[in-house]
Amino acid sequence: MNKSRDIYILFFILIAFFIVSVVYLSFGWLDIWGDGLGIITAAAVTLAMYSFLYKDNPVFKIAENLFVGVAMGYSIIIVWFNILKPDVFEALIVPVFKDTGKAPQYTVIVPTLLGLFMFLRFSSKLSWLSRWSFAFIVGMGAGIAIPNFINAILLRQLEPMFAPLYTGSFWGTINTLLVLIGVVSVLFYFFFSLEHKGVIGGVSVIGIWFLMIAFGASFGYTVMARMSLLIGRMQFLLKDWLGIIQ
Amino acid sequence: MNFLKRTVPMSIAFVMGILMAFQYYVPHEASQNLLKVVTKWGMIISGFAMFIGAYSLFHMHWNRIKQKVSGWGYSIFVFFGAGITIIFGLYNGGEFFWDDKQAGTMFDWIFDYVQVPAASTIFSILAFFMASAAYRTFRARNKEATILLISAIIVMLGRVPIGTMISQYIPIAADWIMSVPNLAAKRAILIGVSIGVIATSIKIIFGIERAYLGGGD
Amino acid sequence: MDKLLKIDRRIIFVFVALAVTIPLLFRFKMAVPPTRHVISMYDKINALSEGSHVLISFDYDPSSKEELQPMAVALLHHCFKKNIKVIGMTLYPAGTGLAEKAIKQIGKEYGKKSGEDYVFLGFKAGSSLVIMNMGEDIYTAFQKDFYGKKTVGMEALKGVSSLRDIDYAVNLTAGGIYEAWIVYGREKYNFDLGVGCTAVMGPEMYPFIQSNQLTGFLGGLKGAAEYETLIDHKDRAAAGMSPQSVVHVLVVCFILFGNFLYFKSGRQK
Amino acid sequence: MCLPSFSLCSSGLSGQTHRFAPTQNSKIMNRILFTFVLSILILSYTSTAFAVRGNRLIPPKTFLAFDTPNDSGKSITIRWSASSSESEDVEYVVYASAKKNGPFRTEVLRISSNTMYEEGTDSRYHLVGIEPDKFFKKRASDKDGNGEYFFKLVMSNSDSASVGVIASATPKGNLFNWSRLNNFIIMIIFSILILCCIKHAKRAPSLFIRKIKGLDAIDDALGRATEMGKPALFVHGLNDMDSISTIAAINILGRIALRVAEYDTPLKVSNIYPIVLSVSQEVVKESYLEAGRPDAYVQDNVFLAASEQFPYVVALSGIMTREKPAANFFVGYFYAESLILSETGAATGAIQIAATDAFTQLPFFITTCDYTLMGEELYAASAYLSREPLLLGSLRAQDIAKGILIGVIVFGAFLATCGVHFISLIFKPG
Repeated sequence: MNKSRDIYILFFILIAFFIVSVVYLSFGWLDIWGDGLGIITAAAVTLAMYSFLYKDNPVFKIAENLFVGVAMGYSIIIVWFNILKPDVFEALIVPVFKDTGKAPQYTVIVPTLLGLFMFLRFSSKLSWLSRWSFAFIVGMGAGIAIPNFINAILLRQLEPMFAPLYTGSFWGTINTLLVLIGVVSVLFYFFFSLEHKGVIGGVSVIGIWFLMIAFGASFGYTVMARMSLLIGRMQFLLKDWLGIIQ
Repeated sequence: MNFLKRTVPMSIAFVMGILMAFQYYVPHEASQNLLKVVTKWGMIISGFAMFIGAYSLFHMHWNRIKQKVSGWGYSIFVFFGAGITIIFGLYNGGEFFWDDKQAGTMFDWIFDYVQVPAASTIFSILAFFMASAAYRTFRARNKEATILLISAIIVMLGRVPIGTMISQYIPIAADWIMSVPNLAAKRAILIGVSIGVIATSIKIIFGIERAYLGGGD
Repeated sequence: MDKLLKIDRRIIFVFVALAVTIPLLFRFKMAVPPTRHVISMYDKINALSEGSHVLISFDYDPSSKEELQPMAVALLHHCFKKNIKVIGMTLYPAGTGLAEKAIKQIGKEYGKKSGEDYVFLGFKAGSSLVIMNMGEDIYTAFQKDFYGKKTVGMEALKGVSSLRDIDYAVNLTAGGIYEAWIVYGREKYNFDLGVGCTAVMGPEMYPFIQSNQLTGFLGGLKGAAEYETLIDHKDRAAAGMSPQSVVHVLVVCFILFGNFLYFKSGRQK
Repeated sequence: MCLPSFSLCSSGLSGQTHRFAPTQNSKIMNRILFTFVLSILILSYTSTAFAVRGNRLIPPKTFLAFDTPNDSGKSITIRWSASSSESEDVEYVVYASAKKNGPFRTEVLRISSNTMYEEGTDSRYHLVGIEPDKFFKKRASDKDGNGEYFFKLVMSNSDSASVGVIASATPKGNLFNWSRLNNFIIMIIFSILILCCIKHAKRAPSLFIRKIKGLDAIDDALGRATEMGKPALFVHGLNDMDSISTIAAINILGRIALRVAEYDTPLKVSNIYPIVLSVSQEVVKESYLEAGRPDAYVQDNVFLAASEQFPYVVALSGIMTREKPAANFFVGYFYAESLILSETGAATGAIQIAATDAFTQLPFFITTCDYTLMGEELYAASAYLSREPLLLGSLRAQDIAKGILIGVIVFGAFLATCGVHFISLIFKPG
């Protein structure tokens, strides 16, 4: 019985959507040759996604899988036009066969080979070659990361900590002191070589408080973020699609 | 074989790591050119790496269809979506893929009217779950959670215009939370995480950490 | 009592939908006073002279579009109005479509031409590697722009050879890429950096603001709304502030009411 | 390299007038006056030094050019002392030439005279870096080959200008950036620290780690699941096997599986990646073997729930509402789905324990779960349980680094308050 109710709901929504689309197109509120059909498609996709709120259903699943496919297809094409075509195809391959007035950049062979080796990860016999590519990328990343992180995070974040505590105003001084206490106590909380007893225990409890207040801030901001996304979608539905608000 | 499977990749990681770490301290032009060449190579390799994700996705959905796992029918839509997008992308508005990318083609239409609404809607669904969780599960079940919720409420009200209407002190309190306790905790977390990043990088260079090679030594 | 705690979550969903739709339909005005981090970013761009170069990296994909696209639009309005040359790029493949659309549309409003007044460089993979490569030489990183035109000698890039020559860079970020921009960009090549981020990332910007690694940041839709107020071009973000207020109050009420019931019913499981 | 400043010029002139002033010989006076005026006119014409209408600009006393230290060899630094007539409408202009005798036509710098002071000199000196390559074509035909550049500083406002002599320098590439020495030393020390600690941990694997409260909570939760005769559910995060969080999750799963095997409670483990799935199956199987109950291991209980974020949520929500596990463990790296998962779990009344290093998701776990392991606690727990020297050693090394940092911060802030700044000099970013 529940199932038949769901089917009725589905049909009702489909018919309603169809009627709305026909009305909007025939009255010229949405331009059929311009973006009108696109907006109707987008509205359909949006509503299909929201149908998940009622319950997990085939319409949602179809829309979701379609989206996964489209997103992957889009990435592949963009990678071709933005990376492989200008940096590999036109830099290395085209000049070998055609006189473009430019010598082929033979150095590109190295990253191209390493890039192709990555696909051997899925072969059973030659998968060891893919390790060379990963070793190159990961080793390079690790090497670059060490001094840059020491500089940009450790040293640069320590710099403001060495400011004199007394800033000239009472509240300013309190705040500087609180930041100092906060940083030190949170670092203490993530210190694992000593049992959290006595003084260290006390400091780490202060650390937890600071962490909790900070997590509260993140919590508030995350609520804000999700609600903003919803508002954006509602604006699309009410403004771009239905045109109820200006 | 062990030499090619283990020693070579570990030496590559070691040499690249040491070279790039030391590069930072050498300001000479040669060292800058090294960085330029190597990062460019890395960019091209990363471009190829994007296809690995594509391969695993398609491989998995293909297996679902082949093995007729429950709900395998939906996997067809993954191929349908990807296929259509790729075909229009390669067709490139009549100029085909060996020419420069054209603007305003069917490929862009699919992006604008399928991918954009789908992706932005799927995360906005969380807004609803956030509200339901607020009602049913966000509990001040202990001291820590209580502090967290109080701070969250102040920030939530203080960061929207309505906060000022309730009390002029709410935005001030929210601002204080953000720029004093939040700053302190986030800085400590940042420092801790960076030490972790540096430690992991050192372990990778010296071949102690090998998880990235994908196991199966 | 227990019944109230265990209501169907779909009833709550309806409340949320109403809290968002009603304020959108019956618009009541709400002042959005700009906060200091937004003002400092605005001042930075406002102080730039005509013909300066601002780099905007659109590092987000459609899933954060509703928060970051209004920011991008507001920033572009400001730059084009001041005749600042905009260099657009993205480190997310799905960011290309959104970025291109924004730059092109707003450029058209101000009569700007691609290649002359602005350039959209497109996408490159490797995030931090791209940033460093651009820091050394912008023309090796992007030999061609998004439309396949050669970047060398392009009018919009005149006087720019690497990130060092950028007058101001803005990173619109939906994830951790802002950290790469700070660590491998701002600190290595010494340019001024501002961040526009989703609200989720907002609290993480404060340590960087205090250490002067960022000149300012826009946090989520609220940040975009404040920027719209500053450039006097109120659009979607500013319109979104009244439903945002209402829905925040709703969530706060839910938390308070839920906890009230929880404690009233003796905290039993 | 450093040439005499153009202040010589003006002080020379004023000295001359002063010395001859006391003589009463009007002829000489007249001649001197004449020479003086003429010299001013000539000088102004050849633009070496002049002042008009009494509102005379006092030029800087020193003007130096030198190769910028610690750079790639593209830049030259010029430095000059501040002058007392600096104001907003007075400009400094620097001209450059590749030849000693000029002509000085290429303008390489134009700044308002009260800007670009050298840091830490209380606005007593100006310091500017200049890249001559941007203004001059590479001089391949230069026969001297030394690539020396000459600079001339001009101070001017709307109606007057004063000019000095010339400074020159040759840009050179450097082999070590000395301002980054502290960074280099930190890197070397930290590397040695990590290698030593791991070596030490290999010899003494009983390295102390503080008790992590959440681990006791795991046992309690499993105990309750046994009492109620309901299964326990272990949810992997959304990262693949190459992420540290997933490796830590596997170590924790091993411990949970061991307890579960002892208590004889069914354990369900959900995965999103095939590699994580096979590793998890291996680990759970081994734990059952270790507990002496290999027969109780059911392979299908460790399963691939889905391959995408939202389907994963849907599949797990289904399991939670249908089977109502008594204990849920969320371990690994989570994204936005954390909220829906833990909310559904809380609604079914399960005891929930989360462990994640995803700081953006922690607030939601803290408010919906009974116990949460935050950030690095996850790694510590995994090191504590697995006793692997690699994990233990690196955890200890990071602890030592943190300890040093805490000391430096407290000590540095204390000294800075007392007005001593040497700590901040040691840790100055390069």
